[in-house]
Amino acid sequence: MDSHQRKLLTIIAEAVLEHQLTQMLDKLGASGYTISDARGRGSRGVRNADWASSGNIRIEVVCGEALAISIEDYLFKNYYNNYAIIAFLTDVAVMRPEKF
Amino acid sequence: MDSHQRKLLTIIAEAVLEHQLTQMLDKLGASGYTISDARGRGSRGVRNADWASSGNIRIEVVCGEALAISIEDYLFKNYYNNYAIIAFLTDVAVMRPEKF
Amino acid sequence: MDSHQRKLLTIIAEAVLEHQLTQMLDKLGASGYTISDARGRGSRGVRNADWASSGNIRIEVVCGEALAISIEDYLFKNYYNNYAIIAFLTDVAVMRPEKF
Amino acid sequence: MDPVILFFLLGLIAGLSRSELRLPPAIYELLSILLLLTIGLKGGVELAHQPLLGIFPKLLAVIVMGCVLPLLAFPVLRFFGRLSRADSASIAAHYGSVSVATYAVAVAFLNSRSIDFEAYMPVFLVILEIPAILVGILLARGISRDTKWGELSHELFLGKSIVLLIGGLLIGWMVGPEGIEPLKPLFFDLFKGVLALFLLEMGLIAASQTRTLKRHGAFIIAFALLIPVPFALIGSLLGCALGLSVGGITLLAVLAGSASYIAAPAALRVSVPEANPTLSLTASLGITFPFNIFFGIPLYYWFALTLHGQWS
Amino acid sequence: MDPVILFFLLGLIAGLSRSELRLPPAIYELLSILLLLTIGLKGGVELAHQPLLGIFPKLLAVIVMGCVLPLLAFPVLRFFGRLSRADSASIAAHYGSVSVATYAVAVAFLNSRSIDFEAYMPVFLVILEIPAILVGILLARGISRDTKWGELSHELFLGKSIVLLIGGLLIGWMVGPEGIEPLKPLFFDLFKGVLALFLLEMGLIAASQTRTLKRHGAFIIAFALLIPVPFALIGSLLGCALGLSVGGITLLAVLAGSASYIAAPAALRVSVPEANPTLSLTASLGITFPFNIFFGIPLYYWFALTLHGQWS
Amino acid sequence: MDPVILFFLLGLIAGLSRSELRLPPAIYELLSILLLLTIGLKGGVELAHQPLLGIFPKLLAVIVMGCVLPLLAFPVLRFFGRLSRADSASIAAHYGSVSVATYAVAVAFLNSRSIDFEAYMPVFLVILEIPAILVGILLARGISRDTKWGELSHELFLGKSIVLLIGGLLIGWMVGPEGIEPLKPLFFDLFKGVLALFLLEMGLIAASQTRTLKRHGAFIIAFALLIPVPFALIGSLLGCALGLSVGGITLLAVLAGSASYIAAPAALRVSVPEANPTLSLTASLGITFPFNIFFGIPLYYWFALTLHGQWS
Ligand SMILES: Nc1ncnc2c1ncn2[C@@H]1O[C@H](COP(=O)(O)O)[C@@H](O)[C@H]1O
Ligand SMILES: Nc1ncnc2c1ncn2[C@@H]1O[C@H](COP(=O)(O)O)[C@@H](O)[C@H]1O
Ligand SMILES: Nc1ncnc2c1ncn2[C@@H]1O[C@H](COP(=O)(O)O)[C@@H](O)[C@H]1O
Ligand code: NA
Ligand code: NA
Ligand code: NA
Repeated sequence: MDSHQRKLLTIIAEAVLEHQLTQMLDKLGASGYTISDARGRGSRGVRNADWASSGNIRIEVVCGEALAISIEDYLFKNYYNNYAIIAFLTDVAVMRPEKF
Repeated sequence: MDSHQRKLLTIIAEAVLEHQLTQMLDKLGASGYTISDARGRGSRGVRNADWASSGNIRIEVVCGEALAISIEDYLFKNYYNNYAIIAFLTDVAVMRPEKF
Repeated sequence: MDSHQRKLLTIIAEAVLEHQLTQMLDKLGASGYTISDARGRGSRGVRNADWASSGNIRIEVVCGEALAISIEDYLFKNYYNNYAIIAFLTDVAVMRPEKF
Repeated sequence: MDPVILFFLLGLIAGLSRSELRLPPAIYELLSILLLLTIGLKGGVELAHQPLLGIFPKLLAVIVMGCVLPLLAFPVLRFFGRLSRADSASIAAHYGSVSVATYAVAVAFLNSRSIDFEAYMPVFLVILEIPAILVGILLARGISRDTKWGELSHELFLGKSIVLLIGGLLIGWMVGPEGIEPLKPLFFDLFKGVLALFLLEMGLIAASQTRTLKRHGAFIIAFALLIPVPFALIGSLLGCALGLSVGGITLLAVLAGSASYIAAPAALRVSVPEANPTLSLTASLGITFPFNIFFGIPLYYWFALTLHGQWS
Repeated sequence: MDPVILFFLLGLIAGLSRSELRLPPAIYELLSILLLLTIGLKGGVELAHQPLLGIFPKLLAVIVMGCVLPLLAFPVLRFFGRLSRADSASIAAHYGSVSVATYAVAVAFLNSRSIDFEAYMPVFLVILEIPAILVGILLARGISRDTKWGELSHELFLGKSIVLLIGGLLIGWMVGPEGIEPLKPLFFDLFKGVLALFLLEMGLIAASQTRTLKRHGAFIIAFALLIPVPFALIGSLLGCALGLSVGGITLLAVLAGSASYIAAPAALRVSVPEANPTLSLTASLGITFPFNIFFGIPLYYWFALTLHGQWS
Repeated sequence: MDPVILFFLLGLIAGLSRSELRLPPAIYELLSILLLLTIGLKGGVELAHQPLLGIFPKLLAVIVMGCVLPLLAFPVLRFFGRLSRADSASIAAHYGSVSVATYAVAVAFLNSRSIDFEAYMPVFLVILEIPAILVGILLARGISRDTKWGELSHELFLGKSIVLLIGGLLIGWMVGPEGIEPLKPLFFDLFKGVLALFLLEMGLIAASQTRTLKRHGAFIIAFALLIPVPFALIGSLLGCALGLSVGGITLLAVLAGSASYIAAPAALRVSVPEANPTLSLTASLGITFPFNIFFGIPLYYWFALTLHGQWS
């Protein structure tokens, strides 16, 4: 079966942003997203998930390159300055290109 | 040290499939897999993990390309029509090729 | 906006190693890391997270290639023989290269 | 109103106004494990007093009811609702099976009015979970070879709720009233509090279910509101025929009129995957469950009072 | 010493010596839900006895206090501490708002001395959570159009603690003393035990907060140790002026002298993101909370005794 | 049979028949934290009545036993079982150390027979956790410089079970019988219920351990079934020599005859990583634990009765 190139955008952000970020993804037109709970360390210190709001979430979005870039831009403009958040982009292959 | 190319297949599926999917991986000959809990949104709506069976799982398999494709085929034939499930493939490099 | 190549090193290891591994990452100079809980199967059997220490953790580190390799070497020398642990490397693109 | 129902209302309102209140899934699990064990243990202790032989014919009658209910629901869904065969069968299975949470609220309702009921009602609860699911699967697929009966019966008989109910029943029955004493503080004294917290979470879940309601149209809402009453009437008539007390009739009506949201969804997801799971869950959790705990239980109690009066 | 405080100490020591002891986040959630509901329910049941009209003027006075406290803290932080406007406003909001855990420890303190307090104290607790946060946001941004008031009021009025406190109050008030009986074993009898476990976890969290202390320098430590006392004094004076009992004065002092670590951080993270969240959390959780439960509460009780004696 | 053991059986059967029943890990944590604190608190309250000086020589004797037991087990494993040095040392450490869950079941066993035991038994429990682990590590590596003694002692003395047991002991001892009153509903009244749920989960875990049994062959099964009895005999002889009561002798026998599955696995994983962790865990959790709670405890009680009768 054929496989098609897409991008996987992974966002790691403080848990308090979950609602805002999923709303943003809906608005920008992502076909879906997957979230899991995480903890970590970065430039803003240790986030050890001792209680819910002190943890991180990990959001994955499979999408086209254009959308991935506009999500990253949105994050850059609205979140990178003030929140514990990172994002990175990977190449992925999917079987059902119409889904993403 | 040398590094070797393998594929990372990531499957995101409704949690109720965990047992079936791991059995399938065992049968198809995967050398291992890693599972974590997740939630998300897709074409089949929001799956918010409010209670166990309403959530998703995220399965990762590091394997050769052939196995990756046969797993994807299996998913396509058996699950894509009726279940909330997606899968995507990434290139990864590993140090111990004999393990995967 | 420009994007820059980095490596994403993913480590899956038994949960009991969390403290040791994060200390190692701090020492080797990683700018951060993200951890989530996982379970799985590999050559050392099923690790089903029935209770905390029987599970796995999944550590992600975004970093330059050199650091990624020295972490892998460290793991190889200190952990691969005696612990349930795997690692793999992916290419990723990031927007803020100075962070990683 | 019973305080436990107010907790459901609190959860419902919080959920509908999109409050950030959430119970962690692990807590939901703990609460449901406690409820299932409590129901089982209580029943088992009561059964310890009693000759068991007499209940077998009753069990048979109850199983027959469990098979008949989905057969009644199916044509309604298929022909009036114009739903697909799979969806009709799946919803029929949900409504033929039972809801443990509704049962628990009904028990609390009876307790607070000091109304006794037969010790073997939890056995009915266990027994009624399964037949409707089997009938639903048969309705969806006929006696097809495709169905993995092995997996299915594993799912059905070894599901969480069956194991805990039967386990509780057996333990209660084996240790009897004195043996259970040291377990009472956790399982019996906390029962209502645990039920209150559980209903708080159920309210939150029900609220999130109602969000998908509009997608499914008016028929499913009407079905979920209207079918419980005739089903409960069937249950109370059977209860009467079996010579149950007012409390027993009420509970059998509740079992008949309630819809499963644990055992049935899990089993049907595996056996009839082409059925849309949100359809049946929205109906059962988002409409029928609230309807039953607010209006159904008092109504079915009134059925029981009336019918019991008639007969005796 | 009260055993619940020893549990806090145990957590603190375990945390400081980097023990691997940890309570799962789901358990922390369960315990805080139980505490909030218990406080609400208890208050509601008490209120059921009473005419409600009389408390409105008092509520108003308390709201005014909630607005004034952050206005007092802000200049101290801005000019003595030389903190940025956003950080000063954020910390001021935390200290104007209240800590439910400190309140719960104070209630346990009064209970163990059999000192009564006014039934409407939990209403004060609810009421005091919000105004200081609003004032803090205004201090940070002025009446800017940027602030998403919709989102903010959602965050404030539908946050977990408000919903559970108000929900508990209403349920308790509706069902009254008899209705609450079956819920007592879970919500009332276990109260101190639940508080003990909760404080164990709070000790662990406080210990982890102290690790970031050195980064923030001496001023923030001094502020977190010194500001509770004058604030509590303001609270006890107001309590006196409102004619509260010794127990009531103590609790109002505790509310004034305690700093929020749930509602305020969440609201300010969304509305004043440029404020450093660890700064206010370290102060409130790492210093003020321990200070209050070890030294503050007995001191504020002594304030209450002395002031109450003066006036009457 | 004691109902708590029936809960273990329920978990075991559910696990062996691959039921989907599972307790969330967070609940397992909560239950074990409650058990550890309860055991500590109860012991502490009892100790508050007593002169402490007398128990030091006894503690010394018990520590010596904790060092001797792994030295007895090691040669058996190494020469009869032909296991590697690391594996032999690791298993020896597990069996020299103690199982808190087995101890808790034994306490329930004695309680339900109204048999008293010495207040300082929980101190023995704490004390016995550690020496065998140290001896095991020495057996594996000699006094090598490789061993990170700092990390190891951190792991040992600041592990969850030690911290909670000692913390509970100290708190109980400081607040005494009256101070503990308000904590009783959670920690004491719920004890048996909490233990029942905990054992349900232990049954599920033990069942999952038995799945890896066949891989390890007959020797390890025989070892896990046979070693507890002589070890328990040593424990009861020591108990007798120390002049303990029947209850105390039983508990010391249980401590000697039980195998650690929390502290030892964690410490050995870090210090002797080349030992296969599933080997010792399967033996200790999958075989010795069930053996002890079904057969061991009554047997050791009989040892105690007999020996105590002889001596006095
Ligand atoms: N180099 C990195 N690799 C992986 N995750 C990171 C890295 N840097 C930061 N993170 C994650 O992103 C979160 C926010 O990062 P920061 O904004 O740098 O504090 C951290 O809590 C980590 O979970
Ligand atoms: N574009 C996407 N990116 C990331 N995850 C997705 C995406 N689409 C779907 N998913 C995940 O896959 C699950 C099933 O998707 P679906 O079958 O489209 O409902 C969803 O619940 C999401 O967790
Ligand atoms: N091929 C694989 N793909 C994905 N995860 C794996 C794979 N092999 C092992 N793992 C994960 O790594 C852990 C340790 O592997 P092992 O050391 O092979 O037992 C397992 O418990 C799995 O979670
Ligand atoms: Na029904
Ligand atoms: Na305050
Ligand atoms: Na032992």
